[in-house]
Amino acid sequence: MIQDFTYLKPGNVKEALTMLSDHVDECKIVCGGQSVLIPMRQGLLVTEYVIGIKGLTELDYIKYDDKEGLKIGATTTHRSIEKSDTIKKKYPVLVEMEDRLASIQTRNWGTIGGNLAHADAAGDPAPVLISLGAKVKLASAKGERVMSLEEFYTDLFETAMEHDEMIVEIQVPPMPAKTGAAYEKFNLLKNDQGICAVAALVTMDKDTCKNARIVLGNMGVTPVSAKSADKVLIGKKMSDKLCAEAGEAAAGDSDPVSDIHASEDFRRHLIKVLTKRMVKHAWEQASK
Amino acid sequence: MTTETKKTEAKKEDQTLTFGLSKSKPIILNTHIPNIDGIAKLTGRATYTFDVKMPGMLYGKILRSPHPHAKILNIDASRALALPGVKGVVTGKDTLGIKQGIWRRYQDLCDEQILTVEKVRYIGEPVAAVAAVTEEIAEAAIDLIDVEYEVLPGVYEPMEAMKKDAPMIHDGVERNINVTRHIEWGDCDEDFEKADYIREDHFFCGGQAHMCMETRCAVASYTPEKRLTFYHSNQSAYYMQALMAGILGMREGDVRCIAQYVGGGFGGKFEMDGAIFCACVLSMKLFRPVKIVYTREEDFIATKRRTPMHYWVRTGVKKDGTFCAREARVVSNGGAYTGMGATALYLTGFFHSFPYVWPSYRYDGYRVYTNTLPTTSMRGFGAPQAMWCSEQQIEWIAKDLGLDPFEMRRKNGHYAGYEVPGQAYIGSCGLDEALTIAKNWVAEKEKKGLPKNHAIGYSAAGFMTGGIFNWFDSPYSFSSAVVTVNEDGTVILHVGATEIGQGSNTTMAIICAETLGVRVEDIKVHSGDTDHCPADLGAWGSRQTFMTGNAVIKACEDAKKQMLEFAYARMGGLNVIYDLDIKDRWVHIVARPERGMPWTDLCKFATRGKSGQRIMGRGFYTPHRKGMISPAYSYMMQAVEIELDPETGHLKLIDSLTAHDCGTPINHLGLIGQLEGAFSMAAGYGYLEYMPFEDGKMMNPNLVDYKMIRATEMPETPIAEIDTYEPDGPYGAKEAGEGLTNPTAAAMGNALFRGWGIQMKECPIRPHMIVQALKEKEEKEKAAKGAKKGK
Amino acid sequence: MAFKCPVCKTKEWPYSFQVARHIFGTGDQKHRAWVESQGVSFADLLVQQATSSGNESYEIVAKLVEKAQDNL
Amino acid sequence: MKKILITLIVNKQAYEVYLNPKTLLVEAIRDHIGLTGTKRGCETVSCGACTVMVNDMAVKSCSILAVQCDGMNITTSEGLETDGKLAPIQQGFLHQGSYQCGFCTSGMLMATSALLRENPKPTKDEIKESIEGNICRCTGYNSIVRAVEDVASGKYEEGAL
Repeated sequence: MIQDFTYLKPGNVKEALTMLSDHVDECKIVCGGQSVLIPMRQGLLVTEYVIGIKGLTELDYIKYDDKEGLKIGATTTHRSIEKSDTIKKKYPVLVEMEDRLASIQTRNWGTIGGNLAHADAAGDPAPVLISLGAKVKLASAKGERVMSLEEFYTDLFETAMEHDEMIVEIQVPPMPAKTGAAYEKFNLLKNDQGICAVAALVTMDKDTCKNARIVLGNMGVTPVSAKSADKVLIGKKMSDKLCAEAGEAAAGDSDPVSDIHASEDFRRHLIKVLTKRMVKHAWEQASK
Repeated sequence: MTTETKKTEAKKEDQTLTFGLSKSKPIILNTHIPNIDGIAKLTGRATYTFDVKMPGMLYGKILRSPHPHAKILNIDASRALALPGVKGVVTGKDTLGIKQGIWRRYQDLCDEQILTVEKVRYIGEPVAAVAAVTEEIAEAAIDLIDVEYEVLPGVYEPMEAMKKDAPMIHDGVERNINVTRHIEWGDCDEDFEKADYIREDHFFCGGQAHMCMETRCAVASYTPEKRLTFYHSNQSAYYMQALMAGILGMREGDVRCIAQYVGGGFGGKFEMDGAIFCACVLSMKLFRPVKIVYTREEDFIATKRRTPMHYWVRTGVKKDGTFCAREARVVSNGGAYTGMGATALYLTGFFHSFPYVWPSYRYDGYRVYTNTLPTTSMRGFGAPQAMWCSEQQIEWIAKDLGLDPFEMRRKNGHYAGYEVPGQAYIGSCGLDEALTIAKNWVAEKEKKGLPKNHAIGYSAAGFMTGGIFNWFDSPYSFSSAVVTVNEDGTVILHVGATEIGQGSNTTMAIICAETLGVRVEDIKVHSGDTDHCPADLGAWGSRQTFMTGNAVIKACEDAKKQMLEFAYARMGGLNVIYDLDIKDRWVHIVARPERGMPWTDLCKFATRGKSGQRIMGRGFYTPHRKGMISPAYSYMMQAVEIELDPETGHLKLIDSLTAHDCGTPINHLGLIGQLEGAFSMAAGYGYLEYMPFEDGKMMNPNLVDYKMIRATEMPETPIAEIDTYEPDGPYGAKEAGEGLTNPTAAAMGNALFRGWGIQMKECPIRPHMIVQALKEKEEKEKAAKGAKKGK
Repeated sequence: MAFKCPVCKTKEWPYSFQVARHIFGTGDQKHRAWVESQGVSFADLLVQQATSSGNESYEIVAKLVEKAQDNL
Repeated sequence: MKKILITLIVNKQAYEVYLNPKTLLVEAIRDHIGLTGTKRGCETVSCGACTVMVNDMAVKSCSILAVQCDGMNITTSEGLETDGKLAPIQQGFLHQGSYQCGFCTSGMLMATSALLRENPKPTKDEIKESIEGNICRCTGYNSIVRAVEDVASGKYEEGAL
């Protein structure tokens, strides 16, 4: 049973931030709320106030320009991202990822801001966005700041947000030329959460890997940046063998748990295979 | 067509004589008839137990044991009772403490108190129940009940539980051996001698949750007249009425069970459950209606499940593939209580011999108590486990002997007229055609060439059509029906069969319309209410179409005969009354169909002629002299095409073919639904529905972690119906509800064997097992090569 | 010669082995008690039969049945 | 905790409900408004039995707060038929036998209705995708897919029962 709370419905972002600072440690921001209601129902999460920002249309936007890149408002739903032609054209990997993020019902109501703030290690968007070098804009009554999504995650369900802050925008830099990005998760039900996942971004210079960014999902308490996998690739001539090496390295960087779905070792095995494949996939796209 | 079916065709003639009043061709059977309860279900009008509200209704919640094995020293509910809104708390002490069980004929198998008195035997067992004005208050009150336990050592695996020093879960049950079953015919020792080839394998089959969409729920109302009425989501209103009367010390007639719309059963809802028992006990104490709805988690951890089994199989065959003998030993994890476990243990042993002729066969089954969730019947009733082991081993044997697996199966297959020694008589059998259809499907696919990493596997199976053994010890006939004809030609049919979604009401309406000679829309069917419907064992073991169907036919013939007497009197000039028939509301002379009268006219004459009584027909059916198990058996082949990612062990179903012999179909739409549904459940058992326990605790009691087939995982399911004629069935029909849960897991295992040469001995088949098996195979082959080089 | 069940007395089979099967198959208190009275544990024999291949348990009981025939 | 008065427009009928803000949409629909066609099968947003349409979008009503839907248009399975005539999707389900126990049915109806509103000619995969979040333990899904295909093919546009 969910514990009682008082519901606050701000009319705009400014109001929301004031409410947030008024009730700092006794309130919880709920956007779509689909993730957060589950721990609340289990009594794992109890709060005095709920600030419902689902209705904040001023944060429901998708903007793009070639210099600034992509800007997505926090209350934009997964479904809008999935359906956005701009994103489909500029960041197809985001659409592919969203397409397998839970059910359509969930994507219809759930928001990108809520998903990122929930900081579930098995979340799909984070690894992809980190591999794309995304940043989050955080706002509080005191002001705004921007931080890389990578630093944003500190621990399981923990973020670097201050208690009076909320995500207002996700910023994704423009895709460099000759760059490919790919995302794959392993599961048995198509749209189920991943037992493990990997996002790969590869920038090519002729047949050499100019830049690479491998990020693993559900292979640690936060999204794992597989830096040594990146090292394996950067500056090298691309080859299937190199992709496999990157896989080995990624497995080394990861720190997975054992659960009923897969043992620690099997997760490592899977991530080797997935990384190998996604690096290759990204490489092929980059070379198009 | 095979000789068997020719034989059965021949039977068809005399068959129509026994149903003498419906001589001309059936016109309604096996036509496209949407379910008669469809509109109610599609418009939100259908009221499930989950939806029932009564005036002054209270909400109940159940306090459950956190320990797998513990003595209850003391329960103090004072803090809970002090909570405003709480109306009452009950514990085992408020009950008669009767140990109940559905195997009423055998006292020592009645071992479950539901609200336990002195001891808890699994995590989640009900310890106390609260009733309050809101569900929320009830839930809060649960946490305020203080229970003092003396925790006892627990045991969770049957092999452990049988050890000398294992804790005793039920007093006096040595080594925790709950039930043993032994089946034997022929002389195995002698026939193994005759075998050219003998193979031995160990298998393990996991459990499975019924996962009915409607969790266990109940609304009970006890009134000062000392009468109890309850709405309950169950598969057999009569069982629940009888069990409840027994455990509460009431007369059956004072207990009324209503189960009109039921959100799924699958074998998990015909035993007493905590929801209904606690609701009744609370209502009797408080004289208020009480509603209890299980959460999904409760439904997982505190109901019952499919029985996990350890199988040891030894099979002897001749070089040419003729089966000589089979010996099987099963140790099953019974969990904390018996439930339907005794039946499951017998049936797994019996169906492990299916669908083949074994000169000699020996089965020893052991069901062992453990401190885990009790196990019981579930769609397939022990047969899916039996087939998982049998059908894979047979595939391996065929390979070892270099024989065609289809032909080896055919060579040893059952046939109409075969008698399973001392066990069963096979009245009709479409196995031979099923083999041919499946073989052609596979051949065609493989001729076209399968895409990379695709493979095909298949498995045979058979199943029963309802049970014969009266373990419930019911004085009533197994099935009965009452049909009432109104003067305006409308018909009311009362059956005890329970509609749980399988379409039984529709099937009964079809049979009734066909037999009486009216239309389906003329008929109202009443079922699932013990006050108004005749007793019937209910929906389990694929029995209703067959047994209740036969009862409906008899009831309709009774009514029809009474009606035709009046038609005979009016139309006269006939030799015998059997010269008359009714089809599609037209009463006519069979030889001169154009001569006759409208059904509605006859209804008026007949009613007046009966000095105003409404015409009523009654029918009963109980199988007699039909062996030990069932009056009829269905046969089938299941083929599946899978895609495997050998690197990750990711398995996906791509295509399938079902060849199924269910006798002569009655409810076409219902039949397709049963087969497709059984397939999805069986496929889930094969590779998804993993149900792990740690120290007696289920590790995934929610739908996030318990995986099931979803639309995106479901392949096409083309169905080839093989219409045999079951002499004892209603219009030749037999089982269709469960059989197809049996072969699919084995078919998937066989696909992995045929495609990649790996032998899966544990189900569900999970990705790491496949990767592991492939690795081991590779290493073996390397080693072999190495050895060769060495020479 | 035919072998009688030392408990049911009336029932008989051509082989002592079949009587043993009957005893295990019935497995009720009376039959258990008889086996115990012969100085072996019924449960032990069951477990052995369940967990090992071969039919040693049945053979043991069969021998006991044979011994018991004279005083039936 | 302060109770809140909100308006839910369910099946074109406005209902004023005064409720505890933690009330889930499914509870508001079933317990406060009394439309029990919408079911619940889990507590983890997994089964889809509670699917309704909010502003023509399929959502799981057990996963959202009623207060979040203040003033919004909600459609449940009770809202599909008009003057006793089944909507095409209901007719499709009826004739394909796309339901058995019927407990997942209203969720399936709403998920597929939303699909057809957005995409009147869906592919088989799109249909499967649209009900991927809905569990049906009885039918094995294929009959549901066939029903949606029938409707998309226009089979029931004129169709009465």
